[in-house]
Amino acid sequence: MVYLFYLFAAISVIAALVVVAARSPINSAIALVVCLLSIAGHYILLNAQFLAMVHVIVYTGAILVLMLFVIMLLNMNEEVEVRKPLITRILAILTAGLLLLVLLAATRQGLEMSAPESFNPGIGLVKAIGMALFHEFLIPFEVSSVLFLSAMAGAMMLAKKDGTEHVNLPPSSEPKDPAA
Amino acid sequence: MVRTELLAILVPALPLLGVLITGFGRRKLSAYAAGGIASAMVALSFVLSLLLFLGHDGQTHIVHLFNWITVGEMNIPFAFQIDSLSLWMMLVVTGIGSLIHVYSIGYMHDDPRVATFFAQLNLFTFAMLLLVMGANFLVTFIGWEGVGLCSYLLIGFWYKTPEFNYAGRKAFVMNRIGDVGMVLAMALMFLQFGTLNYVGIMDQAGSFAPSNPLLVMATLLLFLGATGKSAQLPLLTWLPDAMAGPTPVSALIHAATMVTAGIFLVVRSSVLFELAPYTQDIILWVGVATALFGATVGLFQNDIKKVLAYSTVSQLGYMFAALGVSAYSAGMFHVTTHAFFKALLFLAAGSVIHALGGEQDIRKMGGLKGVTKTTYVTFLIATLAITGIPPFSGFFSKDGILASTFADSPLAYGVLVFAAMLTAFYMFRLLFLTFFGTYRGTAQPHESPKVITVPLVILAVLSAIGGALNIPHVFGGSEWLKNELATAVEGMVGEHVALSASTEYTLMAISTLLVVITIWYTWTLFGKKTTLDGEPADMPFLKRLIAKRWMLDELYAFLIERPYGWMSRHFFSIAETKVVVPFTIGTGKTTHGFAEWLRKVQTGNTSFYLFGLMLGVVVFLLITYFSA
Amino acid sequence: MSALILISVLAVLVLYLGLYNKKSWLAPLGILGLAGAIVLFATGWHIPHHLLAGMLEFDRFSIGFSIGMAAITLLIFLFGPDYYTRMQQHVAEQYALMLFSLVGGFLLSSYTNMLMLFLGIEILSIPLYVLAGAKKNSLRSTEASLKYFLLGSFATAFLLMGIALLYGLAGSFDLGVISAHIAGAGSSDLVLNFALFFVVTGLAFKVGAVPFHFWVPDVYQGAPTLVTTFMATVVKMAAFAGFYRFIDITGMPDALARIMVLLVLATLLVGNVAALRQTNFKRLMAYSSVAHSGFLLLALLTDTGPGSTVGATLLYYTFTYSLATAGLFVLFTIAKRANNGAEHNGIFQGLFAAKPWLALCGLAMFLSLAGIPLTAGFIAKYQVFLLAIGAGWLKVMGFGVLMALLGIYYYIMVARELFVPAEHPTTFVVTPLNGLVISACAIGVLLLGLWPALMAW
Amino acid sequence: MELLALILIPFLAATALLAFRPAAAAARGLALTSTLLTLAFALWLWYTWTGVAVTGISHDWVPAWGMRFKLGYSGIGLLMILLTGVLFPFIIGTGYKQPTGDPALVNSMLLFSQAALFGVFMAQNAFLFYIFFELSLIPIFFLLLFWGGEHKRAITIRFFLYTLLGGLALLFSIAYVTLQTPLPHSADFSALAALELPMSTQYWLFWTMFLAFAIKMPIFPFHSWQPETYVMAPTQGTMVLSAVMGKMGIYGVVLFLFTIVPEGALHWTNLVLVISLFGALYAAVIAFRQDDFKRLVAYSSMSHMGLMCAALFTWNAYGISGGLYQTFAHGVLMVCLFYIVGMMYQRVGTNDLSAMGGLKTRMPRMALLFMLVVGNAISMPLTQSFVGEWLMFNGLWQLDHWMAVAGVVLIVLGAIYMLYAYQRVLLGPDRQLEVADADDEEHFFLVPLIAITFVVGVFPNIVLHLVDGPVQQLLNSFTSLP
Amino acid sequence: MEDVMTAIRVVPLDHYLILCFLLFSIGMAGAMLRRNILIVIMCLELMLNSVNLLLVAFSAYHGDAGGQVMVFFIMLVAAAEVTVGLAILVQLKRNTEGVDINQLNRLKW
Repeated sequence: MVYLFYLFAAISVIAALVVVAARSPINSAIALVVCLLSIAGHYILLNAQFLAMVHVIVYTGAILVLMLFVIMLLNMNEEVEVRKPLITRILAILTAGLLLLVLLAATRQGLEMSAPESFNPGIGLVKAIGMALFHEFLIPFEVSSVLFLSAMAGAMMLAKKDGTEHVNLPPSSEPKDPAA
Repeated sequence: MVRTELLAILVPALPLLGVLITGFGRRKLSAYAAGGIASAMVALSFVLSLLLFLGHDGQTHIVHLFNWITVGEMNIPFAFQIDSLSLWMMLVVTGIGSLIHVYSIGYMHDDPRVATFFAQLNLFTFAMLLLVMGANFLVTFIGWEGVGLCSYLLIGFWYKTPEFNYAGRKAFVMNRIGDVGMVLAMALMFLQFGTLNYVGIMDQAGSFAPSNPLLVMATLLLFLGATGKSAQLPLLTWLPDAMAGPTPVSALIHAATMVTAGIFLVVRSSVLFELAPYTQDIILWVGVATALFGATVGLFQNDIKKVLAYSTVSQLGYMFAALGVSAYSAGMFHVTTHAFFKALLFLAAGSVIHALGGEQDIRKMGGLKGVTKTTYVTFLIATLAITGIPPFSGFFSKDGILASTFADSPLAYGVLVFAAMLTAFYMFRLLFLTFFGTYRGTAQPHESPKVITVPLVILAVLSAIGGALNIPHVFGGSEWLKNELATAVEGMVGEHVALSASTEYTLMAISTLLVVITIWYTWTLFGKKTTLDGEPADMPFLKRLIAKRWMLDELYAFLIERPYGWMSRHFFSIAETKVVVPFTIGTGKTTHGFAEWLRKVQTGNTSFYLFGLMLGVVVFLLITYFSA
Repeated sequence: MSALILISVLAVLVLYLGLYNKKSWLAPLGILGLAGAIVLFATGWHIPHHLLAGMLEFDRFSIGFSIGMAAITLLIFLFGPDYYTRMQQHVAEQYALMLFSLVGGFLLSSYTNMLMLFLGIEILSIPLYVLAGAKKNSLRSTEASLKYFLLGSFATAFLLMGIALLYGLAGSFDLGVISAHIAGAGSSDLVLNFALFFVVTGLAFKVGAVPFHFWVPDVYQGAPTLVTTFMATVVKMAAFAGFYRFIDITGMPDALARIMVLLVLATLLVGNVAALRQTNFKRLMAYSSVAHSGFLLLALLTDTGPGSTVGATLLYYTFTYSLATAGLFVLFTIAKRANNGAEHNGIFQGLFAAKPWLALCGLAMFLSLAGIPLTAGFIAKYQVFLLAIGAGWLKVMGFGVLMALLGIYYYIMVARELFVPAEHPTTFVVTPLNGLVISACAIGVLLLGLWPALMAW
Repeated sequence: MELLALILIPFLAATALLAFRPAAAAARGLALTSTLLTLAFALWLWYTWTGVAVTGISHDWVPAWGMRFKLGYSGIGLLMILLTGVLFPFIIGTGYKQPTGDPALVNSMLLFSQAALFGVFMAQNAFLFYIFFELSLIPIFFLLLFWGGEHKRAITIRFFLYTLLGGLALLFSIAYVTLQTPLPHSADFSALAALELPMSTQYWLFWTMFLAFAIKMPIFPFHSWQPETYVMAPTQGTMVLSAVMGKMGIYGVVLFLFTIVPEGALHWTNLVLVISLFGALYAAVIAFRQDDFKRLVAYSSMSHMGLMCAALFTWNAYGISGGLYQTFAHGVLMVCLFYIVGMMYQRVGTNDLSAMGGLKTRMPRMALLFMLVVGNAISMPLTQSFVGEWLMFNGLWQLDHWMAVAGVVLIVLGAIYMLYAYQRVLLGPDRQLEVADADDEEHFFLVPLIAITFVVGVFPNIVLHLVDGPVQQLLNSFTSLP
Repeated sequence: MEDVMTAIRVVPLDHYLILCFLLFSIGMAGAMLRRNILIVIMCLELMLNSVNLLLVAFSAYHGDAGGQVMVFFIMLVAAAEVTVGLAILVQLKRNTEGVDINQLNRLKW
């Protein structure tokens, strides 16, 4: 079973790299699907079956479909993105690399956490999650409805076509700085 | 006592009243009214002084008016000290002063600002009276500064001429330099004695050992003040320039009264000076050097008033030489006689100038003795007095000084006698060139009116017989003035000339003889000349140097004036506008530059923002990591 | 809690009204609801609520902040009808989104669980992303919205990473447990320090601390002025309330303090210096917001545990800052309309001649922002001074003083414009309601400055 | 109640002016009336002075931070109150002949600053002091910004920032020392004076406090705002700045440094003395060759302030009393001098001295007035300045002979530049400039001021007795220092 | 569920940490590297998912359901965010005919 972890890990990292590197948005999206699916695999490995299910449904089922939908809608499947200048890319990779390095260096110190002796295999099940959600985490659950409402209302408001003219102000409508 | 107090207050108050009347009424009063009021005030003052003097009992009276400055331990009263010294000076000031006031009525009546002139003259009298009457250094200092200001105002009375203004400022600033010493001396004495009252200080001074460094310092600083006011080396160049003022001013301020303030101050503090022999030596030699300096420069001056000015410098040097050898009475005596004959000289010179319509150059005079008889006679008497021909007043006073000096330092005596010969030379040169020979000018000479000549006559009388005030013992006199002053001047106690009568006679004979020979020599040079040769172009170096007044003015200009002006300009143009202000502005500009840069960092590029955000995270993580 | 529900329901109600195009009812309803919420909060003042499995806690701090935020929102709603006169569509949505966002603010001021912190921040932010782009036909608005969205999401990712690590270490999301864990852990626990730092990053982004401030000027400028006002005031208050709640439990370990000091210094420096050369008023206010964040962070820095007055200081500072900022933005809108939409600082010219009272109100608010005595801004800064000096951060404070000086400079430069005669005739149209809002803000700022005890608890 | 009245009268008058913007005559009348009222109150306080410090009002403000609305005055404060009370009617009066701008607004600004200045001099709480200290700046800021001369914006801002820098440093110090007081904290001066701060703290605290006052006075090298500001400012602004606001620095030194950080002050005495005396000499030298009349007076003011500051640090009764006394003298002098500068500017149209000269023929009355003022400026005895300078020299001498020499040299330099300026303005050949002589209104303005200088010069004790007690008290507290 | 226990026992927690950090960093790099806003959003999702994975791992190791609930909420929020983000993107596309991040350059300085 342990190899499964490394397999999934490899798949997710490679897929993530492809997301970043792919030149076409479609390819990126597909790589992201792969990556997310492999993460779902990790969830199963970690005995979070319910979460794995939700993950697949929400991400691959909803979010990614939405993204693909947008890609289609905006008609940019053919579009090939212009790369950024080399120096920018190097700097970006350097920064991310440094972040990784320093994080890894911190973990080398080790978390004071060993595998539990007794393991409750039930925590990942629907029942356990449900109990937690509706007892301990009831308030957040209810409050998240506000979040959804606002996201919904907002998205509707933005996405709806008003039919008004698009007025683009010139880049700099303010007068010159007299002090400059 | 009440009478003394009232009189003592009235004496300075009357001239002050005169200031107010003539000052406020300067538009409405006629020239004669203003002059009359001013003269009356001073004359009244003189009468009151005389009353005080006659009623004086030889004691020291303090007339306390009110507490002036009270801070902490310091209590400086506004008080007058009435003793024989101040009384004597009051008599001299108001006496000579009233004569000169009267004289000015005639001399200045044409000037449009005559009332202002009298107001300032009265103000001067007031200040001079405060100076001599003050019961402590600070009250004296009021007068001290006051006469300086009046001197400034009166020198620059004809303000339209820039040179006159310059002369006024020069006088004031040089006096101020002396005042630095005066102020510091006062601060020192206050710290040491806890009071500035003359009485208090003189009482306490006795407890100090002679040559105590503090006393030496105090006396030196006081003497610095005196050099400024009395035009001693090195602070003397202002006095000749001060002749820019109207002639009565020269007579009153720059000959008879103000310039003797330094001598008065030293005599006033004689106790201190007695305890500081080191200072006394300095005073002696400064006096001797000044006497010689004044006399040499006087030789080649062609401005009638300038000659007299240098003569004043020289005579003041004599007085200081006397003080330097503790001959206070001789000094004071010379102050008095000098006041008589020098005032007379100036007034007579003024009369001549008046007669010639403003001409001051002696090369353009000559042969006036026939035209201006009174002036000529009085001038002659004064000249005889100043050269020390017996029995004129100058002989007695100068002889006292010479004798005292000889007892102390024969070398100084020698120099002073030499200076006396020079004095005789330039004074008679002046006399001969002015009144003898033939007239070389263009104006129409005429004798001055009575209002001018009467004071001349009075002064001439005084100059002639003034010596009677202090006839020395060798002539059977009683040294009246000395005895009178001795009640007030404690330092005078130790003053006696340790010379035998024969030595004194010999000394008198020598100096008189030398002076007479010099006069004869001068007669041969100038007496019979009808025309005046031009100055030879190739004067020897020394002569040229002397004619240029030893280059002292040039030296000051080179050493002080020009560097100061340069400093003033460049402190501003370099230190101020190139360093201090730019530093402030620069800080602002740098900040603005930085602000501009920060503004541009906000590129609007979201990727860059992301990059910045993440770079921040990484940097902070690294810091956390490495500092753990 | 009831106020929370009230505002949520109110938002839904407003949305619902929007369906019926009852535009004129929206603001009154919102104001009524907000007033109700304030009353509800106020009645719960003395009763400490420890609510619902340790998710929220309504103590004095949170109630104070909640009332403050509701009050500022109320002021903004008062300004709303005038601001939205010309807009026909989506007005209800915007009111509702603001209310939703306010709910997030309430949560941030009262959370006791990291999950609620996360939800609070999201509820606060997501409506804002939309609101920033509410001027749908303006590219600037959209750009602001997108920038805010992108940067904000990344900041959230960092926040989440921090929460996850904390969870990994402490085994719980509860602040109490985490606090106990931090207290027990050594200061050299790198992962813990990283975790704390990640959370701080997420929060620092919201308050606009340097170097997480890049969004601030752009979004403030691009967003509709009303939204900018909301962002600069309510959102800032909420973010600092949340920040405080988190910092308060950490006990400020050295590693965190080190980071916080750097944040403070950088924020003070950039906020104040960059503002010097701003000519666009909204950007200027954005940098001013950053600069004030620097002072507020300095106050946070001194929070080393219970008994400190940091919470009260934060409330006073943010509330008075919000008052002044809100008033100035209203004034700005008036001036902007009078100048055909220009946004530079010069648009205030001629205000004193035309509307002296408003100009003086504006002056009071500028002076308050600058921290001149007798205004609330001064008292606020002084409190921060006292805190920082009391905690021994003398040098940091010294730097703060210098930066405060720069702050005074740029506020005064704009305040000056109020009194400069206009170059060309401008007509300032002021509705009574706007005048009321501005006056209320100015008077509030002065009143609180003269009598700071009004807000002591 | 008188204390509150002193603040409220000008404040209300200013508010009324701002609110109703009356016409010129009414505005001036109102302003003048209110300043005369405050003068009456100030004189009343002076008349009833018994030598005991007075606390008028004490009201809690924010107890937690030691803030307290506490007004009162000691003799030193009363001196300053008197100065403010006496000078402001004249400063307002300047506006009649030399109007600055819209009288309602200008006078309103001036009155606001007067109210704040009274507050500064009456505050008995450090925090309150600071508040008034800063508030006094705001109206002046607007005065300069809107009615200043060339480059007004840049110079005003520089001035403003510079002074604020000092102010904030002061605030910082106040916050620090307040926190050092025992609980409950108190920022009352009495509580702060009772503090015994450790030496190491006093060392730096001295400078953070001194910075504020050094800039305000100003003394070298914190003066770079001053000459340009004075030149640029309208006459009334310059008067307020130089005659009254600069004195806040002197007052603050005594109030803060000598009571709160005496050991720190003692430790830095020599340095302060050296920089202030150097600055005094430096300014005096610069003043000599200035072509700009106003700038010349500005530098002369700086020179005087340097001497005053040095005198304060002599640690003896003469220096401190002299310095405080001189604040009064200098205040009066500055109003006179700047008024004369303004008169000349009005007539000749420039401050350039080289454009003047020979005017005495045209304006003899003016010449007399100016000469009387010059007499005061060069500290002639029997004018006010002399007493102060004499005391200051005395104080300096008691401390160090060379410092005294440096100080006394100032009277020479002062004579040099003032007389030179007098000559350049008035003396010399008539240049046929068509100028009017000083008229009755100008006499009405200058004569009382000149009279004050003489009256107080002859009877200095009427001012000195105010400061005598407090200075002795200060000195007693010094003697207990290690 | 033996396999799960095995996985937890055999795979050290550190490995999960490393994996998550790796994914997080890749996501971050991608966000900076790419100009297509859609892909930037994808990278964001990547980062969020790495956090999710970390939480699940911690949850398993702690034997606490809280972590999984948190993940649940994160998913909800991510969904909401993406919804809004895409809506804004659509708006942008309407205004500028593109989704290049460099087009966002009106607001600066």
